[in-house]
Amino acid sequence: MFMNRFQSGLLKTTLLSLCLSTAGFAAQAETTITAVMHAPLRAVDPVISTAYILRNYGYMVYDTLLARDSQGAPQPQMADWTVSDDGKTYTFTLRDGLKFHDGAPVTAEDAVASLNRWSQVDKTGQVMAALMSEMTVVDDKTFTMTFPEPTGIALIALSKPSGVAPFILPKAAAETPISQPITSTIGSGPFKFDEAAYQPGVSATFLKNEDYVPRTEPADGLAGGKVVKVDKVVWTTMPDSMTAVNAMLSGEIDFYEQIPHDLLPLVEGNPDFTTEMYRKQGSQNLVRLNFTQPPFDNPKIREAALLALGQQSMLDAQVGAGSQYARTCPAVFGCESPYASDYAADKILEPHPEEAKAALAEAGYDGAPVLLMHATDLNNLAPQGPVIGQQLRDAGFTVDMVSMDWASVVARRASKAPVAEGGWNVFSTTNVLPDVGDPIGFIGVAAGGASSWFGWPDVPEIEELRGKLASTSDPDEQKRIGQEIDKLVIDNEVMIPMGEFYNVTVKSASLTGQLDAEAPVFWNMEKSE
Amino acid sequence: MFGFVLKRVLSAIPVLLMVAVIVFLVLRLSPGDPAVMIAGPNATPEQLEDLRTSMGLNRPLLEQLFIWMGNIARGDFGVSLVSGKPVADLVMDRFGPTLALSITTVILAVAVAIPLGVIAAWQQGKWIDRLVMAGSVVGFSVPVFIIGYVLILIFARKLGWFPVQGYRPMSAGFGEFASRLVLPTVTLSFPYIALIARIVRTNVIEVMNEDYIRTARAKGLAERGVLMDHALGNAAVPIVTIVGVSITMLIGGVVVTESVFNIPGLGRLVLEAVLARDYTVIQTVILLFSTIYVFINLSVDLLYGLFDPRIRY
Amino acid sequence: MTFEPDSAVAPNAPLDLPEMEGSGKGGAWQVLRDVLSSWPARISAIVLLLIVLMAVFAPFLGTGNPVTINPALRLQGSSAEHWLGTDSYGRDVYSRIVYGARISLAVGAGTVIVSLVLGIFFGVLTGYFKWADIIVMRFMDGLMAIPGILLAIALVAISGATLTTVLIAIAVPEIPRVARMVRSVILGVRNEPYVEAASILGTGVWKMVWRHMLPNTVAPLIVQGTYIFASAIMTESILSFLGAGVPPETPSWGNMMADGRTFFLLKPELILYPGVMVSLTVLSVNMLGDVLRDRLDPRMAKRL
Amino acid sequence: MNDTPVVLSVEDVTIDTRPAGRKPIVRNITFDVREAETVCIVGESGSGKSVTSMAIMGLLPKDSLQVTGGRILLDGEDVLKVTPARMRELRASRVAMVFQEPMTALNPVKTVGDQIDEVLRLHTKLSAAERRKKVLHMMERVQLPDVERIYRSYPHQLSGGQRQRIVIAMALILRPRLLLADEPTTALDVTTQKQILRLIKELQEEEKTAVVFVTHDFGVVSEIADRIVVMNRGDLVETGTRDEILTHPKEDYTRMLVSSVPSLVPRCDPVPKNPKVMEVIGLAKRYGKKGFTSDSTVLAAQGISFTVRKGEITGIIGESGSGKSTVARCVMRLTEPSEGAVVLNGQDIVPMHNLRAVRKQVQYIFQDPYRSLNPRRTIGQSLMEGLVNYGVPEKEASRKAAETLEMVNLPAHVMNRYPHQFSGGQRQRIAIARAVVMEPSLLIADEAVSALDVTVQAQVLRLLEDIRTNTGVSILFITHDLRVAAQICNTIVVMQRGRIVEQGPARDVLAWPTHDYTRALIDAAPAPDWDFQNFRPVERAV
Repeated sequence: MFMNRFQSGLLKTTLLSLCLSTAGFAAQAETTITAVMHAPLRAVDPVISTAYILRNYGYMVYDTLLARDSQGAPQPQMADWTVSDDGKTYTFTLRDGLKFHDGAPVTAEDAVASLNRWSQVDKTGQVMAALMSEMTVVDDKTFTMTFPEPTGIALIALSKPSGVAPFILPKAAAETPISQPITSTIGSGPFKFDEAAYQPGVSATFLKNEDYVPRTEPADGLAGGKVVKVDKVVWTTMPDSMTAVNAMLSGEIDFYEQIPHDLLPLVEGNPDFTTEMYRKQGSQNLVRLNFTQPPFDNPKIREAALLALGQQSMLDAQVGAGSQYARTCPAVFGCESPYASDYAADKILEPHPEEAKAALAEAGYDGAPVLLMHATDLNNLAPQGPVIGQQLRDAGFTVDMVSMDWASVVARRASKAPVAEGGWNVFSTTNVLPDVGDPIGFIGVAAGGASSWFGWPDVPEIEELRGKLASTSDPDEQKRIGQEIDKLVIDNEVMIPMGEFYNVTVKSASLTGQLDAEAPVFWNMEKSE
Repeated sequence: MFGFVLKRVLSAIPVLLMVAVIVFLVLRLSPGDPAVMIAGPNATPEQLEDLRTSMGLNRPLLEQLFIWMGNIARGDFGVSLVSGKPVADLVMDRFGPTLALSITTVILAVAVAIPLGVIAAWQQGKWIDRLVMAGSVVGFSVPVFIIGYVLILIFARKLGWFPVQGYRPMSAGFGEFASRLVLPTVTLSFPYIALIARIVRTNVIEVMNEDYIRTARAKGLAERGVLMDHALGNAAVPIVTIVGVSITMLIGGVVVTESVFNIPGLGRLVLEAVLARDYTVIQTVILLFSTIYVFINLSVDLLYGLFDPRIRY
Repeated sequence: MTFEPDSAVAPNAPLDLPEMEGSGKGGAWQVLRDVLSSWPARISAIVLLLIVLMAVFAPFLGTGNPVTINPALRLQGSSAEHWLGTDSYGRDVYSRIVYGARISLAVGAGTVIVSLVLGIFFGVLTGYFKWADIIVMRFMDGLMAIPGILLAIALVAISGATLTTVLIAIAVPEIPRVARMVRSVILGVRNEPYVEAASILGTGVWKMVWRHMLPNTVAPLIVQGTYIFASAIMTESILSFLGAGVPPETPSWGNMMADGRTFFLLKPELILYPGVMVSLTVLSVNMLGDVLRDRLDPRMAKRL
Repeated sequence: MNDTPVVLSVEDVTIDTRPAGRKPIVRNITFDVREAETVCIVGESGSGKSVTSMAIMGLLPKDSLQVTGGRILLDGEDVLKVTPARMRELRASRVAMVFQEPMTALNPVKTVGDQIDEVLRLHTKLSAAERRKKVLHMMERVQLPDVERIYRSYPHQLSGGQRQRIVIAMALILRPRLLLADEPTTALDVTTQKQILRLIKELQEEEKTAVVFVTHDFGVVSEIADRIVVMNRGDLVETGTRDEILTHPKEDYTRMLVSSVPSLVPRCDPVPKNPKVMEVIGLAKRYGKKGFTSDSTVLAAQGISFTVRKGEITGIIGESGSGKSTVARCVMRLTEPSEGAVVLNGQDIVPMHNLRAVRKQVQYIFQDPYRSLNPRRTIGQSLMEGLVNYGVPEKEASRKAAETLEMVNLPAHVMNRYPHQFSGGQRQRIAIARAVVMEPSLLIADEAVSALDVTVQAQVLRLLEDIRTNTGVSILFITHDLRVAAQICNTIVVMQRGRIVEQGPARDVLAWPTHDYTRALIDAAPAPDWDFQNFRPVERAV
């Protein structure tokens, strides 16, 4: 029994190594991109997880019905659409030549099943499902979505680029309950997943899908033709960023998705490498207060926290002082989004310890310690705790900063209990800008009390406005509502924006053609010898 | 002999049972659960609850413990809570690199340390002895990862003799395999060379005071013969012991070395599993290490019999 | 072969008592003097003393607050204000090094105390009482079979990264080793004639353990204590490296190295300064331990 | 005066510690050894006799001892001046050595055949087959049985006597001119000792080997010596032929040394029919337990019955493995008896749970005075411990301890000292004081004088007798040495392989032994016919 396992393991290793060695020998004939991604791939369900590495995986293996171009406008990808004149019925038609990796054609049934599963998980999807009256398969290539009211949600949702994107799975896989991760890796995307070479947590290999028929339009953002120009993409992870940079410098890898900003001087100015920043892949820092526990159940004390915090220190600690890879931004939905607003900019951007102290005094803050959760094991989050802690302390808060790994933060933030019983007061995290820029999908602004994201703010006006926004299709009206939400979020301190920063991708100079998109995608990329 | 082995194997069962219980409790009492790690940062509470139920994490602790132990008794190590892959496969995938690294490290450490220790013992009090001893103290006073960084800097980056990182199995060609193992092996073996060399020295010196060494000298045997023929043979038991201890201690260094050199071994697997609260993986790997520990101790005991005819089982 | 100069001069006539240097109580002083008679030990003792003084008088050594961050001034070189520059949070490296001595010494000493106290307790229990031996030693065996560093990582993950947790996490794997050592000494000494003599004289259990058995563990425990001390400091740095160490804010040398590793190529001194401190401390303690071992118990190595 | 060639000539040799101590540890020793002659170097511990023999072999530890003066001529060649290589050549081929401890003198991880063979490998060019033949032949000459099997055996598989024969075979296989034997029989039982001595003598006569025999035991000396060299604390006291030294020692020290040697002549009469202090009835001790696979029990003692009366000194005599110590420990319940009764002052102590009352009545004196005192406690603390345990106030205990110390001829002010500041004899006195201060009715002395030099041994024996006379305590005296028993015991119990073979008044048992084993023991005792105290042969009472 044990022996069998062992042998199968050996066999697997042998197979893997054969693949790798052929890769080594056949370098001329075959082009391989070796990429160090920001996180290891350990699971293969791109729908139930909001982990960004799974989104990236999804773009390799799966395809989406619609996609956004570099301007953010929804474009057809797998499907084209028509809208009925009353604006209530959307008809989607799958284009020709779509095939899953196992050879089966992609049908409307697959699409509907996939969208159903997705809309159970994704916030935007949930809103869409709530507004929708029905989704019907018309024939193999066609399905319709019907809404009681005219709305633009269908196109926004189906082209959602990040968070959980609505990838199209085969029907069988799509019917898996969301409580159960799928293990199938059959998609219809431009790359095939090499199951044999997959080592969870270590490496994942994607082979060019020779049967993929790209759209004819040129690639633009996530839209347009997904033309694969290499034979193979290997994702690996390196637990130690020094190792990754060393490996980059000695030519062992081609692509480093997120180099720590502090290590940039090692590659900048070196003609063998290019560094690139993709604004759409930027992130927003946010601080979240727990509305259900003292002291932040008191609005005045929440305001003191808002006053205490400022953005520049945090960004300095994350990417280095005066770095071009970060900027302060008072907008809840990000400064690149259509909803960008500079409401209360000064209050948000700069720390105001004196005013915060005054607010605290006014609120009668008793000096009870505020429990700040500090995640230590993620590069982007590690600097946040100390900065927030110090700013709060400077403003007269008593801060009890508890350092833990991200898993513990995630577990503890779910607790609504008082601090003494395992609860919390403050935590911080980051979200990518595409997610942040979507008032419907952005979890940071949901304010439905107990049902909203950890911290559980309860501001009914915000929920009302978000509902209204979802059923609006007029861009100007959308913008107005969005800015209204921004104001309410800040006034109630639903979340506190802490600035935007941009990860930098380092590539070997032979690698060209990466698209400016919301996610790092590998089609259109070329590797010269 | 057979009876002895049987007895020792049987006596390992309660030890491993104890390990299983300790590890299980330590893990399950820790905050965080794999459901949140699977569902990602923005999952809803309901979704998490469903996931937990489907993974069996909502059952009473004791029930989970018994289910797990029952499965293990049947040879079923379960599936990884995060990747959904069978744990046995994951572990086997990662076993090769760790095994390779451990074996080369032990070989290098023993091959370097024993001559060093013997020379130091022979030249006791002379400069070479002092040098070896001082070196050995320095050997355990520098953290492994610093040694690793320095070696990478010199031998991979500046001289370009070896790759910076990674692992290739033997089947990818010996050169591929060996070139990537050199630096990690040297890094990891540092403290063990230091440790083993000093134990060899101490024991050889101690043996050199024994009456039978005097007898050997009285026969007219030269010092080199005394050292190699008589002293080393008698110091073998403690040397074997310390080599055994070194192997069982190796894992701490392995975790670090695998991180520094990006070797996809068990150390990294377990570290990642801890961060992701992938209970089944952590439990299995620790149980595996404990089994190896027990097995190594048993082998060491059996080796005693090989080196010392007085020990019979 | 050993020649006892003692026996060469020991007289047998009843009243011809040899004058021995030092009184019996001077035993400890004698050991200290012997140990300090060697140069490496002397230097090690001085280095350790300096580190201890540094820890004790940290606030008076021109240090600032070691946890105050100032991201605008990160990664500065040495200056009049920041003697050793600043780290990636703009904290003063010199102050962190100096305060770091407190943490490292606390980790070392704390681990030694915890593991020795519990180790002695279990060792005596299992060495003296057969019933306890069977139960407790099984538990100890189990604990020993778990790789210490993994246990430590898991323990830190349980209770969160605090100094106490880390200390316990480092100490727990040491307990079985100490317990085994104490147990073996107690078992060995049980049949010593003087222990039997005491039992014949009606000495009770605890008096017996305290007076006649435990003193025999002192020498090996001192030696083992130095090893535990040194390895605790090392383990702390490794745990920090693996992200399971004391809270990142805390100025510990391990943390500083773990933080500094990103800058290994750019600003190697960030890892070098704390690295040198750790190595110096561990080196000194190991060196003292070695000399002590040679002085107290040449056979110690066998029981390691 | 003698024309046989001189093999070894030690001339004015001085050996000093390195770095030099206050006084060299061997000073200006001179003596000769001729072909086929046996010279015994006699002295107490610390006399420098072993160091002298090591110097002859060139085996002094280089970093701690060195010869600072004189010459050591071996067949005219000064071994102090030869090169190390030449010295190695001489060893085993010209001068060989037999050591005291056969248990440790052989390498435990090599077969004994291989270890003898090594000598031939080093010094001859014989082929493997020739060497083997020669080794087997030599093994036969040292009267080993079943030589083929023993050739393949490891040292731990052989008895002490067999190992010593191996060492002798190793020493003599190259027919060296000189054999140095450093206390070669001290660790052996008397019967084995006798055989080994005879063997050395025989081989010596065949090969005309010169023998230097280092020993502390005048009994052995009187058996084998042609000439005797007496050493004391590094000085040569006197040399002379055996008869000169034994009958007319010139120096006081020699006189004292010789007269301290106990002889087999029993000195004590049975005590009158005093009340019984202790009666042992049918005592048995079984070691080990029955396991699943094998029955590994060993019967260490069985059917032991004897009586100790008030004021009586009862000796239990036997060789190693006879079970005599087991009996002593069972009587104290330091070891739990398996069967039988031990009636102490009318009470059977075997079934008792609380031993406190018993322990006060019986006290024990251990063999090794270096290990029976806690090195970390002062003499006073050790002496008072028992009293304080039994509720005597500190002051009172201290006073009693001081008194008892004076009783064993130690000044009361040594109470504050630690054991390491005393010599072996002094420590044994302290151990005796610690037992006596408890005012027991029975003292058990387990080989209490075996580790002591003869002169000290005599003093301690006298002390024990005095204590018996003054306090009326009974003593159970365990020893392997018939001669010591003869000095002090009223009654003797002889044990062999766990059983009593003979018991009775000392005079009767020693003079008219009825059991073969007792007779064998008496025969094997060195110099049974010499009355050392009186410097003359024993007058046999008929």
